Amino acid sequence: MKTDTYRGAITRAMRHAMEKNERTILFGQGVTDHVGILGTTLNLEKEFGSDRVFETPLAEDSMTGFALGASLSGLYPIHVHIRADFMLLAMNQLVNSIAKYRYMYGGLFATPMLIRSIVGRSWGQGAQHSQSLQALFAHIPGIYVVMPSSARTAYATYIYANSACASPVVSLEHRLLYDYSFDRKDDEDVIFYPFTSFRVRQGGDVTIVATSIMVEEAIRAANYVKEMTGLDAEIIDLHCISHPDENLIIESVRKTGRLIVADTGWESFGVCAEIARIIATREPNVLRAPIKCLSLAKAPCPTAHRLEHWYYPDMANLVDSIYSLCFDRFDHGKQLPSEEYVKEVHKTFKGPF
Amino acid sequence: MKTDTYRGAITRAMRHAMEKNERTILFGQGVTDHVGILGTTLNLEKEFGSDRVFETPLAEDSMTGFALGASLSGLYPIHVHIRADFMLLAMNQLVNSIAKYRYMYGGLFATPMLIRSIVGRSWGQGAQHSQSLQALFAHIPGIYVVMPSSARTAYATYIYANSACASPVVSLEHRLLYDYSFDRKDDEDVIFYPFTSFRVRQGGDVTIVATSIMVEEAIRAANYVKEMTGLDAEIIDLHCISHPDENLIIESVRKTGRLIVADTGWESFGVCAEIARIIATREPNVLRAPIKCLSLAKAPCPTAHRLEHWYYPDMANLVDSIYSLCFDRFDHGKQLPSEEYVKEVHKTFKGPF
Amino acid sequence: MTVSHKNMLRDALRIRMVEEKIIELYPSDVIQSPVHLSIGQELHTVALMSLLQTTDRVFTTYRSHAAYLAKGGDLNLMFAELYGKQTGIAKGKAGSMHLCHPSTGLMGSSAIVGAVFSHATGAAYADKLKKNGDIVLCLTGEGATEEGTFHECLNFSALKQLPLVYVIENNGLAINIPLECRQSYRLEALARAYQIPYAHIEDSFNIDTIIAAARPLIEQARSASKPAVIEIATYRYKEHVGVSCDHNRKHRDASAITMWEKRDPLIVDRDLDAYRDEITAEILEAVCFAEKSEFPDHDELLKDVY
Amino acid sequence: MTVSHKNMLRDALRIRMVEEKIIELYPSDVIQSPVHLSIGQELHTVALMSLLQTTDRVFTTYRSHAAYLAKGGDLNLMFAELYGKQTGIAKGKAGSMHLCHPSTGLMGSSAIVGAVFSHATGAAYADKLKKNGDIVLCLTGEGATEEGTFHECLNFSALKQLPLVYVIENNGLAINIPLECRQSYRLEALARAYQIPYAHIEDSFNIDTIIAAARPLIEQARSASKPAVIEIATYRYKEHVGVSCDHNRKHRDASAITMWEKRDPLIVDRDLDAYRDEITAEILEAVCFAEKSEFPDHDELLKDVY
Ligand SMILES: Cc1ncc(C[n+]2csc(CCOP(=O)(O)OP(=O)(O)O)c2C)c(N)n1
Ligand SMILES: Cc1ncc(C[n+]2csc(CCOP(=O)(O)OP(=O)(O)O)c2C)c(N)n1
Ligand SMILES: [Mg+2]
Ligand SMILES: [Mg+2]
Repeated sequence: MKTDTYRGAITRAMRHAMEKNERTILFGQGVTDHVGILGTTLNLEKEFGSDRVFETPLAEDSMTGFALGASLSGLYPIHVHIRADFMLLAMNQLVNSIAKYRYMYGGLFATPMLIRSIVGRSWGQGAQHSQSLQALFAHIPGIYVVMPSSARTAYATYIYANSACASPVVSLEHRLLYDYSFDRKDDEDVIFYPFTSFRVRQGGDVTIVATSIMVEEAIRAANYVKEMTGLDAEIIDLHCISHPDENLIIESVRKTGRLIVADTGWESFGVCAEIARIIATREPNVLRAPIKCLSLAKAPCPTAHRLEHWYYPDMANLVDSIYSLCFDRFDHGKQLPSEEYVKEVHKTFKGPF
Repeated sequence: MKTDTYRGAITRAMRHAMEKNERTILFGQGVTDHVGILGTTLNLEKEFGSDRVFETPLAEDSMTGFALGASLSGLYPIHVHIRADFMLLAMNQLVNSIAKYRYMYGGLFATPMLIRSIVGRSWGQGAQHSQSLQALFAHIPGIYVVMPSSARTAYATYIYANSACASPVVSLEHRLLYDYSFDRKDDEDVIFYPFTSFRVRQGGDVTIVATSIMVEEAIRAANYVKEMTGLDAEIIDLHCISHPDENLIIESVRKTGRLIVADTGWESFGVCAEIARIIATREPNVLRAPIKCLSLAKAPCPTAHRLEHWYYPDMANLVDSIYSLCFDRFDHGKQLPSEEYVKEVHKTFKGPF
Repeated sequence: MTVSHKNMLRDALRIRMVEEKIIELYPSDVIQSPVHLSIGQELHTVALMSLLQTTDRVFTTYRSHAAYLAKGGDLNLMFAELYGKQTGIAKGKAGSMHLCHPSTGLMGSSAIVGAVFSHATGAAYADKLKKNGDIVLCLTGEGATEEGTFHECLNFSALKQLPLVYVIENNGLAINIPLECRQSYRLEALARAYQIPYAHIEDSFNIDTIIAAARPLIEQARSASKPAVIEIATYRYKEHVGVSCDHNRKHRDASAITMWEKRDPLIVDRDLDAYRDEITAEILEAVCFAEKSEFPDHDELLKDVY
Repeated sequence: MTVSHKNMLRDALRIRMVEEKIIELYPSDVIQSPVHLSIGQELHTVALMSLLQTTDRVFTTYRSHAAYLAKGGDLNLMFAELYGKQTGIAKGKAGSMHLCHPSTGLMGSSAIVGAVFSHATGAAYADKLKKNGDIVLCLTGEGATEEGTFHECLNFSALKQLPLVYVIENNGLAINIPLECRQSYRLEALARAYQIPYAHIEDSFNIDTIIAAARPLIEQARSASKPAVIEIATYRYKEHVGVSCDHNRKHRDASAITMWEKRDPLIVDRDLDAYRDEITAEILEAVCFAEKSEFPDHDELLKDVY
């Protein structure tokens, strides 16, 4: 089977957007340099001209409003932020203008656009270069918020957004996924509807709803647990954070009775809260035990590597949660994966970025 | 018993802050004009000088960072926004700087400050002048977020913030509460710890967790239902949105088995979600029925009065929810309060603001 | 006086009379939303828009009535919008603060001060890319220039040489706060720092000087794709929001209004009275259209949210 | 050469050698966070800080090593911070991008470009209010001036006449993007638009011209409470982030570095070699302090969150 990296899929989606839709413009700080947004925009300026692929000054708020103005005028803007933290400078335009334009004007306007940004987690990024702010965006009616967890979902979402949809889409890519390889399905170039959630693993013992890189961690944890104990976890990739497939989640928990939410952001008012809301307002009695949440420590991100290690939940925490849920006790006594095994992926990361 | 309006209490708190703490500075657009932030800053410039009470240019982002710099230098900044929507321009400074400063620097700095802003709901304010964005702020570790629902909680919170606490506090006042009168307790000037939640009504049949003006609506609904059916609702004023009293909520629902969350914001990733998280991650089996959420329609706020009426939940929706929860059916057949009765308060509101 | 001058004065008077109608209606609560009146600022808006083509686009603020009408917005749809009716231009969802009329080029009005600078910039970029010869005009108050986005947009539109004219209505007030409390810069020097051509219109009641100052910049925007800043000294007759006067309030000079009114052609030019009847009839028809229209249904509430 | 010149050159060399030590250590992963080196930009930082008093305060960016050391930051605490140790100035929570040293006046370094303009403005306002005779210095790159907050802060500090000096290190690059792709304004004209005094330092290797240009503005800030903008033409020897060179990358002129290096006193002034041994010893001691220190405990994770 062919494989594809996350980086590769996004790169192809960018080129496709430029080739197939001449209204597409691509801009942001760093889209034309030799790094090219982690490689995903390399050479595009040369291929498509500097009118369509261009640098911007440091001006996140205005360049977001710029995207809206361009979109209203028939262009398809792709605006890229090298880190999601910088989107905080653009909240006004995103929330007050973009999310409201179509509704506020009674449907007179369409505002298609894609805002890509990257969850900077990697390595000593500290409090201002690591945030995973999906909850802030998903709270606001009027925008689609996605977090592609794989090459396939990233590709399909971007193709769909650019060619078949009229809505503003905010996508948070994850820094650590860029080098991951994924199986490449034959139907990959067929666009599927991406503004929903996907079941990525079947199982009957526990449901894991995961976002972004936590989907990969969940798959690794589930495989490990399966091997060690035979327990089978069902995994749902939430993917569209703002418009998840609520039924898929409810049906899974109806079957398993146990739920873990594994997210890249903070717990309060975050994805964990939202999933809890879906269950508790629809069928709280599907839960045979309290929901377990794996998310960031309730603090800004510390730079020191030692603290950072505790700050982020990982596969071992997931395995631990599965055991304590399924054996209904905190001190389940089961063996956790070795530190080496857990770090397998992240360990390969090297700075400075 | 003496009474006090919300406006009156906030005005007294502002004067107190200026009098008792000479480090206090008060600034924002409109703090010195003849409207004086709905009356709460009137005359303060004259009394305390234009160095301590001053207008700012339209520059929300910078004036928020300015507050941080002033706070680091030993001042106590009170920054006022006439509408919470404008805080979206300040998200960068609030989230990237203010919420992180103390932690990021290992506790070397204290950053006391109060950011007051007003939920603009009143009357045809539309999509950009009405938002209740508490969830965006409360998601971020490092800030206290409060929504005073009464004269007493507003006063006590501001006094405490200014005199006894070193943290950044974001307060969302509600436009429609300004003219409400509240009983004034004798101990009112004694500062109590305000970064928590309060039980404002005892009852055994259903728990209502409410924020801001929805606390008033809940009290009215509970009294109505009590009179009509004898059912007794327990009401918790969430008050500190970012640091609620989880035990108070859990204990109440353990008793009543039924929970309504009544909030001024959107449901997804909002207060409703957060309360659901608290229950579902701790004791989901206290719920004898799904949680009911009363919140904004999942849309920007429409300007047309007719649509606005449907957009906001009101006391009648609360009564309806209590009935359908307590009688365990949607078509409970009970009589709802008359439209006249429901509108009693809001109807008195007249524009242009 | 030329025919076109007469037409402009007539159009300005029409805007004035529309807003006077709003003042008359307002106490009855048929318009249940804030209104920010343009009274005093109509004529220059009409004069500037006369230099635009229908395909040129305009972005403006909550103080949107004048721009809406001057850019050809439909009066029936406007009143229905103010009344919160389904037949309003935006089905009542926009209201007074957010008028728009895309078919004649009004692309939106924001109640967030400064927000439209960048919308206009993006639209102008599209024009430049499409080489369609259209330009964009962005009409805001002077207070808006205090927001950082103004700097960002001036920089970007100068960098990319966009066909975009920022028109700044300097009425000396942001809500109730005078300019001296807010600005340490002169707009001219600021524009020049980006090498953006600038024009100042001292007399906003003189069509000739308005046109003379604005035309070269607008033509240069169109033919040479260059941004420009035009500042207009103007005066707001009414309170910031609402239909009353506030001349004797703190921060305002009670005597200034007489000076303006004395020179205001819409007041002093008695020839214009000839237009009043037909304008009144048109306004009454629009009000009648609004009154007769239905309120939106419940399913409108969740329509058009992504 | 005066004693004070010697001292400044020595201090600049010390910063250079500290960063060279970081380059040497970096591949071993003892410093596990991004580093933005000041190499090439040290001397003017030292010279400017020499005009400040200890109670004057400084705000700067992620490129914080030079400002930290020049403002008197402790070297042991710095290395421990880079190593992520409990003994670091911020217990390892800040790291290279966020150095601070409040006791000698470095009040913070932000990795959000432009964020510190307003922090500095607020701090300067406090000085003015307290009439303590202190001033604030805000040190950023030229890219930061593109953010709208720069306009907002220039306006406000001119309006309130704050004792505040914005120092802009113009190295012509924001990450890898040259100035021409980003800026249509000249900083001098921009500052003048707010009537803020401006000085340009052409030769960042010449202590005399730096001091001559900066001293009057700094003294005026202190004695007359006036803001100022100082722009310095400078050059970043290393890549934006990380410890390598990137001169032959797109957007950079590979030959420029030789021109700079040829004039760089830290390279050409052989007299300075006399300081090397003692500086090396000091650095080794700091590294040793960092190495021997403990990592933070688990309970540090949730400490100091409000
Ligand atoms: C971002 C933002 N900040 C504050 C406000 C509140 N506000 C509404 S209008 C206004 C004054 C704007 O003045 P100006 O731009 O001169 O326009 P004018 O009303 O004079 O036409 C202010 C401060 C707002 N709507 N948006
Ligand atoms: C608000 C924001 N936008 C973008 C970035 C990404 N970024 C980091 S450094 C930098 C360049 C800044 O250039 P300049 O201000 O000239 O400083 P220099 O690195 O040259 O010292 C950019 C764009 C950021 N950190 N913050
Ligand atoms: Mg004005
Ligand atoms: Mg630079």
